Amino acid sequence: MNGSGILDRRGTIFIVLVLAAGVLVPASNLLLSPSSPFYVSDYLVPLLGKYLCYALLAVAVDLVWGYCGVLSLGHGAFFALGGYAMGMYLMRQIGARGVYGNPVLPDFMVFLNYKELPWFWLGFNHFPFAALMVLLVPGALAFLFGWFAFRSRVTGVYLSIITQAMTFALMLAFFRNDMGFGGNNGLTDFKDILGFPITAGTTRGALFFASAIALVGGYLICRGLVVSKYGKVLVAVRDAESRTRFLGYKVANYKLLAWTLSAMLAGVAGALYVPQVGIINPGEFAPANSIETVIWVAVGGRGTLVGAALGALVVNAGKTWFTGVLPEAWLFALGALFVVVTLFLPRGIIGLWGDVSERLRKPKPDQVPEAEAPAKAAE
Amino acid sequence: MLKVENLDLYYGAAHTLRKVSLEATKGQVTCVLGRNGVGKTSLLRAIVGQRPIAGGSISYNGQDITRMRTYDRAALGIGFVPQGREVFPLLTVKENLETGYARLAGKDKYVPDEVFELFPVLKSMLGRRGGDLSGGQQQQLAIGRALVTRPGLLVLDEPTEGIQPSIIKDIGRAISYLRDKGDMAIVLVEQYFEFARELADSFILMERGEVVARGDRSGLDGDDVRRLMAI
Amino acid sequence: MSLVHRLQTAMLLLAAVVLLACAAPASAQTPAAQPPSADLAPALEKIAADSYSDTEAALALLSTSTSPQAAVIVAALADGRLLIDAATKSVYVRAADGTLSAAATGATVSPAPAGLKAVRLNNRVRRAIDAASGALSLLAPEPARRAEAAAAVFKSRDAAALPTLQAAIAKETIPSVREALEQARAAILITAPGISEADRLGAVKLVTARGDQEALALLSNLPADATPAVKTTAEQGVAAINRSLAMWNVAQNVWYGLSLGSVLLLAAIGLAITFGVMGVINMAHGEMVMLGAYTTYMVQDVIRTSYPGLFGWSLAIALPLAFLFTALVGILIERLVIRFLYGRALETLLATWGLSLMLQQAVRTIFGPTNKEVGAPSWMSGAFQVGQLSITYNRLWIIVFALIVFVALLVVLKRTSLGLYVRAVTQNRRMAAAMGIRTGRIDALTFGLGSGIAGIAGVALSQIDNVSPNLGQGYIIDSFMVVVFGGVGNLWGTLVGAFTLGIANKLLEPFAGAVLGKIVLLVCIILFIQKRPRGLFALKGRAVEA
Amino acid sequence: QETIKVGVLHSLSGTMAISETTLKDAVLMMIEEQNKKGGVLGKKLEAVVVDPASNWPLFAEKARELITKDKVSVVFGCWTSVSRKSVLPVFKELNSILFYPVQYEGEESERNVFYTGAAPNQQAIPAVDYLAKEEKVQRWVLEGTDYVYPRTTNKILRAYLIAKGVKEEDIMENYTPFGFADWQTEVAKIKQFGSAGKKTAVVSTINGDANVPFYKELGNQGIKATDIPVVAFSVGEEELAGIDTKPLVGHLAAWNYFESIKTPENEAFIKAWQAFTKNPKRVTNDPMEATYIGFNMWVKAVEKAGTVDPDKVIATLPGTKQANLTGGVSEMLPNHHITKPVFIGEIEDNGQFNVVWKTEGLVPGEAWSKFLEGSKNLVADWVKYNCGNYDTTKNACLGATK
Amino acid sequence: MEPIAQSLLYLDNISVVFDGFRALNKLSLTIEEAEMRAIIGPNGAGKTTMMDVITGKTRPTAGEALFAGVHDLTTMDEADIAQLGIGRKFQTPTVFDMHTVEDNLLLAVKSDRRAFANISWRRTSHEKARIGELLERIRLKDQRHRKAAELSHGQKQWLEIGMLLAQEPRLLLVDEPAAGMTDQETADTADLLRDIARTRSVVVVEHDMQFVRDLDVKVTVLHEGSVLAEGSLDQVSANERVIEVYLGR
Ligand SMILES: Nc1ncnc2c1ncn2[C@@H]1O[C@H](COP(=O)(O)OP(=O)(O)OP(=O)(O)O)[C@@H](O)[C@H]1O
Ligand SMILES: Nc1ncnc2c1ncn2[C@@H]1O[C@H](COP(=O)(O)OP(=O)(O)OP(=O)(O)O)[C@@H](O)[C@H]1O
Ligand SMILES: [Mg+2]
Ligand SMILES: [Mg+2]
Repeated sequence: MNGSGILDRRGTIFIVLVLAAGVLVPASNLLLSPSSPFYVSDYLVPLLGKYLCYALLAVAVDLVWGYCGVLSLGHGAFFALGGYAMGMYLMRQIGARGVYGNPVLPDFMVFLNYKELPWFWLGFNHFPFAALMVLLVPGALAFLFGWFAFRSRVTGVYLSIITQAMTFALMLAFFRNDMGFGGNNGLTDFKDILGFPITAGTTRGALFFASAIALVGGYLICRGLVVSKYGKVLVAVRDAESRTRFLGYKVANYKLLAWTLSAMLAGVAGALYVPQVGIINPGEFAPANSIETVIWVAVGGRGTLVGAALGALVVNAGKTWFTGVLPEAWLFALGALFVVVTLFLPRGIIGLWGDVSERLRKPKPDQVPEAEAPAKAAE
Repeated sequence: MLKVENLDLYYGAAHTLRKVSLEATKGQVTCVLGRNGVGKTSLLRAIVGQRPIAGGSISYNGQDITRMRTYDRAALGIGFVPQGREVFPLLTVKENLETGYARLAGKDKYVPDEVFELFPVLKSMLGRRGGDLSGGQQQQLAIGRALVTRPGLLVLDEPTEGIQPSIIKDIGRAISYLRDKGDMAIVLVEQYFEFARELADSFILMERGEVVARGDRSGLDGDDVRRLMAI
Repeated sequence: MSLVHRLQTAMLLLAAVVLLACAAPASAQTPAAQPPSADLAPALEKIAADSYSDTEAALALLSTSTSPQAAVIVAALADGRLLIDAATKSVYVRAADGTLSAAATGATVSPAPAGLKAVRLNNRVRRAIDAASGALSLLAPEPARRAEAAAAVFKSRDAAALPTLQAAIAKETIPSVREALEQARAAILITAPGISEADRLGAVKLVTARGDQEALALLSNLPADATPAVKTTAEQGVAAINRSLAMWNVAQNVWYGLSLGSVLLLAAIGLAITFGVMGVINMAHGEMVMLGAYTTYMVQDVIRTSYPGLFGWSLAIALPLAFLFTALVGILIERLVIRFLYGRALETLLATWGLSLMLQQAVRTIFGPTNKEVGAPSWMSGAFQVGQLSITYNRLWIIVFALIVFVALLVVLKRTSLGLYVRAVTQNRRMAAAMGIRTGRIDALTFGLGSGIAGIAGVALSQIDNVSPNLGQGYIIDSFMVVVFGGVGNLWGTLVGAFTLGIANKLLEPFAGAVLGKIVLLVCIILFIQKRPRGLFALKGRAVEA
Repeated sequence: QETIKVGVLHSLSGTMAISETTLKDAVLMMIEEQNKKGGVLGKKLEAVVVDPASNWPLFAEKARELITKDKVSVVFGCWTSVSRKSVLPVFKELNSILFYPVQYEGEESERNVFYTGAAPNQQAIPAVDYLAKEEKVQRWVLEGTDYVYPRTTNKILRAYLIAKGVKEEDIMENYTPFGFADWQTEVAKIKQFGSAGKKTAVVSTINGDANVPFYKELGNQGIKATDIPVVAFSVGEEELAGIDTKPLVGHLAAWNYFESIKTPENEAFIKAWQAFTKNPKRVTNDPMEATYIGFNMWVKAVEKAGTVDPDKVIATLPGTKQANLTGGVSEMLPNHHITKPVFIGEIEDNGQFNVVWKTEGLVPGEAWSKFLEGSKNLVADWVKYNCGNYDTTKNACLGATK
Repeated sequence: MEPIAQSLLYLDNISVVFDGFRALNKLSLTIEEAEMRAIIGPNGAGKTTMMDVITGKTRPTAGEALFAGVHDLTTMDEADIAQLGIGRKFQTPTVFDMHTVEDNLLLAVKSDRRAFANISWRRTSHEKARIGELLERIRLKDQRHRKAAELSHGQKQWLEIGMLLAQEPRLLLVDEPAAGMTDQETADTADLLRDIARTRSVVVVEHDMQFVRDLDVKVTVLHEGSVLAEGSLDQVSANERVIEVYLGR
């Protein structure tokens, strides 16, 4: 079978688990009494929702990195742009309930003496428009960026570093107070979404459910792509880009499609993330965030989609937990986790599954073949 | 000199070499023959230490080198010309040759004249990067590089691949010259049968990871060999 | 104030200064009592009140005082050695050796009364002190002090100092000091009211020749009574100065760029080895830099507490130690982690990121999260002028240092067998081993070398940046940018890349501002990579594509 | 035994750890001391420390964790404005109490937050007054990091200066990014601006790490305090501990507390702090004092209300008085800000500040600036109006604030 | 111009210079429809470089390269050239290591190369049959599910030949197909190529004279970047210069 169907066993289990969580978590939060052992607290719902968004982001990164060999150190930018699009919608929803009571201008604009809404804020009071922008803004940026970069055959670390430069530049830009996006403080203090109060349990539950659906949807889209022949070409591009060209494939187009799609998924993840954590600010553009995303993928298992999602979950849950129980030493724990995973789980956490199930099927000699390919300089 | 006994080698679960034994002596050329994919390259890589083995032993000059690291084996004098050339692409031709100095004492750190006699093209391209050379030039470089180390055992994996006929003849002459000097043992994998037949003092013939025939030069003309080399 | 009166004061002042010039050094030596000078009394009274405006007023009085104690008092005030007894309202001077004397007479007082406190200073008072001591030392015997005094007067433009200045100019033999004195006079002539047109014109010319910002300030703030002729000459002067300053400005920005470039180079050059040559995406590189900086801190700490005399040498001592220490850490990291990851370049990113988190936290745990003070030895502080170019010593040294490191590294990599083996190992580890190269040792040495160089970069960066656990984070992105921009695996690329980015940044900054400038630069890098997808010094040919 | 939990929400890693870790330790010290005195309401206090890691969304998450999972009664935390903004909705939603101990840009008053750091009128404006009066400054460089606190503060200052008759061309506003390290050009620009013949000063709202290289560059380019003084609002003893201050003598800072102020309370506090951190050189600073005041106010309010119930404590807090460390008595105002003295200190060569000026009495913190167009009509009064942004012209509480 | 339009490949005066070194020197060559041509020449003569020029990997410094009389190969990118119907086997076998043998062939099989078309792709029975056939031909049937990385050198050679066939190009450029093969396999490869050349054009580079003899086609000898001799193998083997620089004595 070698995984050519859209749904292999691993994928099915993954989807079932995510969907089950999507239903059960909000349900137990809303329906059960807090004393019940199965009660999911108000604190956990948005937290888990956040993880789901991260997982979607990781899946998006894995599509381009794991399958297409494009190591993006700038996916945080697409995530953040999607987040900003959503944040702008949520800001507009505040209406006259801001501290200055201005019906049109968000608070930060009032105290920066804006007289009217900047043009790029227009339309964001309509949800459909905002939702469209969630897809279009990261998509368009990615398309533009990819169009140039892939056509110029920028590859390897060069591509990685310019993606980093991109997100870094955006970060600096969004930090600027004059950009009209709230500067360092970003957008926050949201009131409601689609007319529902954002802090209500039901809204939280709905957002959680939406995140689960988005994750499953994103997974299915990516999975559909990678098992198709298109996906095989992507892998070919990853391993021997120029050889693929000699077979007549327009490599740039293949990359561009995956790249743009991935950026849009990242945008969706960002858009769902914002209402659940309640803030979007330029820190999301920080290169370190993008690097971390890549690390989730690596921890989970690059090139496996499910692994990427799993990695995002594990690392972030670890972070939440460590920062709570080991506030002074959690970086040791997290750092050690990364080192240990690299050294002992070369194929990530998901590789563990593969190893175990393989070992159960056929015992193999204790010989471990050493790294095969001669290392090429940094690429 | 070199003694390989009952070698077993796996790729993952695939049992690729089964109890392969081989001997090479000073002043002789030992040929390893066999069709594509029977395990010739795997055998050579095990000898130079690039592949871990699961069973069997390798000794060199009476010393057990089964568990020795690649570079220590090289330091003992095992020179290797791999299949696929593996020149250092970004080093110049000169630098490629100089990597052979690693095991040499200070006074020996020069490129022996025979290298340039054998492959004059290398001399004219000393400053060019290895990766820029043509395929055949790279192959010549790979052989020359191995000779720089003044090996006591020279392990050659299809050295004539991609080389123009005249130079193949030269290489043949060179190998017999080296053999006749008497201070070097040579293990040669070769598909080009004529070439092998002319040089081989002894041979082993492999089939699916096993040695199915062995003998001296005269054995090469046997029908068995011809049949087994056929498709 | 009538002219006569002014002349009188001037004469008095002149006399006082001449007297002072002879007496001041003597009185510092011998605390022999002087008869209390009548004109000191009001000044001391004001000082005893210990309010800033009173002290300032007192200084004005002191600068015209005829008493030789005036200079002593001013000097003591400047150093915080002027003490008052709040109860009795009396003022004392504490000499450098600790002996106490009455300010008014210079008579030694012992035992010291209890409850003395130093006269408080603020910037306004400090400025008044500068002006007063400037006026008082225009005729000092040491040329350097005279020059300083002239500069102080140039700044204060204190018309009262004019007569003394005239006297000083008449006496002056050293041309450079004379020029300074004349410029000081010119400054007064331009700003003081009621100066003749001819004098002013001469002054304007003199000041124009000076050609710097201060000259510009002087010329563009003529007093109301300046005649049209003076005004036009000044305007021409302003235009001329502006023209030349514009050129100097470009030069200055290029210099800043060079200096920023050298910092980038230092930060990146270790990475050019671990990443550029070895192919390890070394996210812990910044932490190596940080460790180097902390080594400097440790060295200085030991020196400060145990061998204060060696402070001037602290950086020289720190350099080898930082190199060794970080190289050792690098070797450890390589042996324990990185060596299992060759051939899996991308995973080195993950592991080194983890290591960088751990190193940061380790330093935070050991040294605390706050900045550590790393001082600058005297040869690293201050600035000098080349024309209108102001060059700071620390930046100059850093540039020199960066270039030395670069050349040394180039020699190691190009001229030693280590360099050859390193490149062989990274291009094909398996084959390198088959050639007899001890790959493990080479890897460890190379990573150690890269880390060690990062460490000595840390020594240099400790001079201009925070020494805190976050130090490395600030440089890691820029370092990667430089290495990649220059072309991975090419040391010259790193050099040219660092200086190009540095200079471009500094040329952009004045127009676009620091934030926009940086954004523009990043966008330029992105566009540039489109043009040259393998960096500035791209390797070409089959060798690369294969 | 049952305890009262106190949340500590300060970054212990990342860029802000450099400043915030101290405050975490300060809270821990005060809790320890309070427990020695028998705790609060007969119960011991228990600190719950988490690390939001200088990551703003993580602040919100951790705040939620503290309140819902750990059930803390009060939280001491945040440093940057954005971290406060990020946790605000959480405190509102879950109705808990945050004490915020850092000077900030104002323009805010929330029911659940108590601001014990300085509002702009308690730091920026007095500093400018001092420079104008004492140093006769006529030309102003407003140099800041590009984010909301400097932007807003400078907006207020600009309006204030212009109202005082300073000309537009005598004000230069300039912003640099976070963590800016190469100050050569900026400092040269300041030097140039300052050589126009009028007395010039720099009002620095440069944030965090960027200060050290800034001051180092000032020293290198030979800008002395007597030429162009710099007054900073975020450089305190802690920051100076990382710099060689000899070249900086005379530069200024405006704070509501300096370690060098000699009062018995302060001496005791410093002693306790150095004993607690087992470091005889450890310095104290203004946000620590703000934490100290806030902590003690909370203790008093809880004792008075007899419960930790947030509503009751919030209602009790306004009017609570607490002796500060500089000899006065600060009071929590109905706008949830406190009264504070303002000091101007000059940097000394030992890394401490010499107080050169102070306000007559205590200055009440103003949530809304009179110098900003949008907020000049706003007042915050949680006692009278139960509103943080009451529009005195419309006589209405704006927006949705409860 | 008449003959130009007719010949499938037309190279005229092609020069390639690498920092001063002339790898190709005014090389001219035409290949007709359904012609097979063997190219021999010393190492470094420029044979591979010539193929690089034809497939768009290397841009000539000067000269003209036309395909089917109309397509200017010097301005097109690799993918477009491949889509015109020029297929290539590299000197060192290059296959997709992480793909199975079967998928390697699948990627090569003639089909719509556009990205979107391949998303909604279903394996057709035609493709299946074709791949089966090819696997048979290159004798890798047993290895079909193995990763290409695990193949031996010779097996990779065969796989790459298979991929070339799968593309069904109009012009096949085959760089040293027999290297690393046994004599039997070499002969077999010759058969295969002769077979193909009945309908398509083939350019073969090889140093194995026996193989070239088996092909029995016109031979072009390159030397130092230009044509040294042309004719049947026997003719060129008799050429003194050819013996001197290439065949040896
Ligand atoms: N890295 C590897 N992983 C798994 N299997 C491998 C690997 N390398 C080789 N093999 C398999 O091992 C067997 C022997 O390969 P080897 O390269 O030794 O053959 P060979 O005799 O040298 O063939 P050739 O003549 O084609 O070079 C082959 O079947 C090959 O598929
Ligand atoms: N990028 C380059 N820089 C310098 N020289 C190059 C470069 N590429 C190729 N060459 C040189 O061009 C010449 C032609 O190489 P080419 O690979 O075309 O030879 P070939 O005829 O295919 O030889 P072989 O039979 O050995 O494969 C060689 O001498 C080679 O060294
Ligand atoms: Mg082989
Ligand atoms: Mg070739």
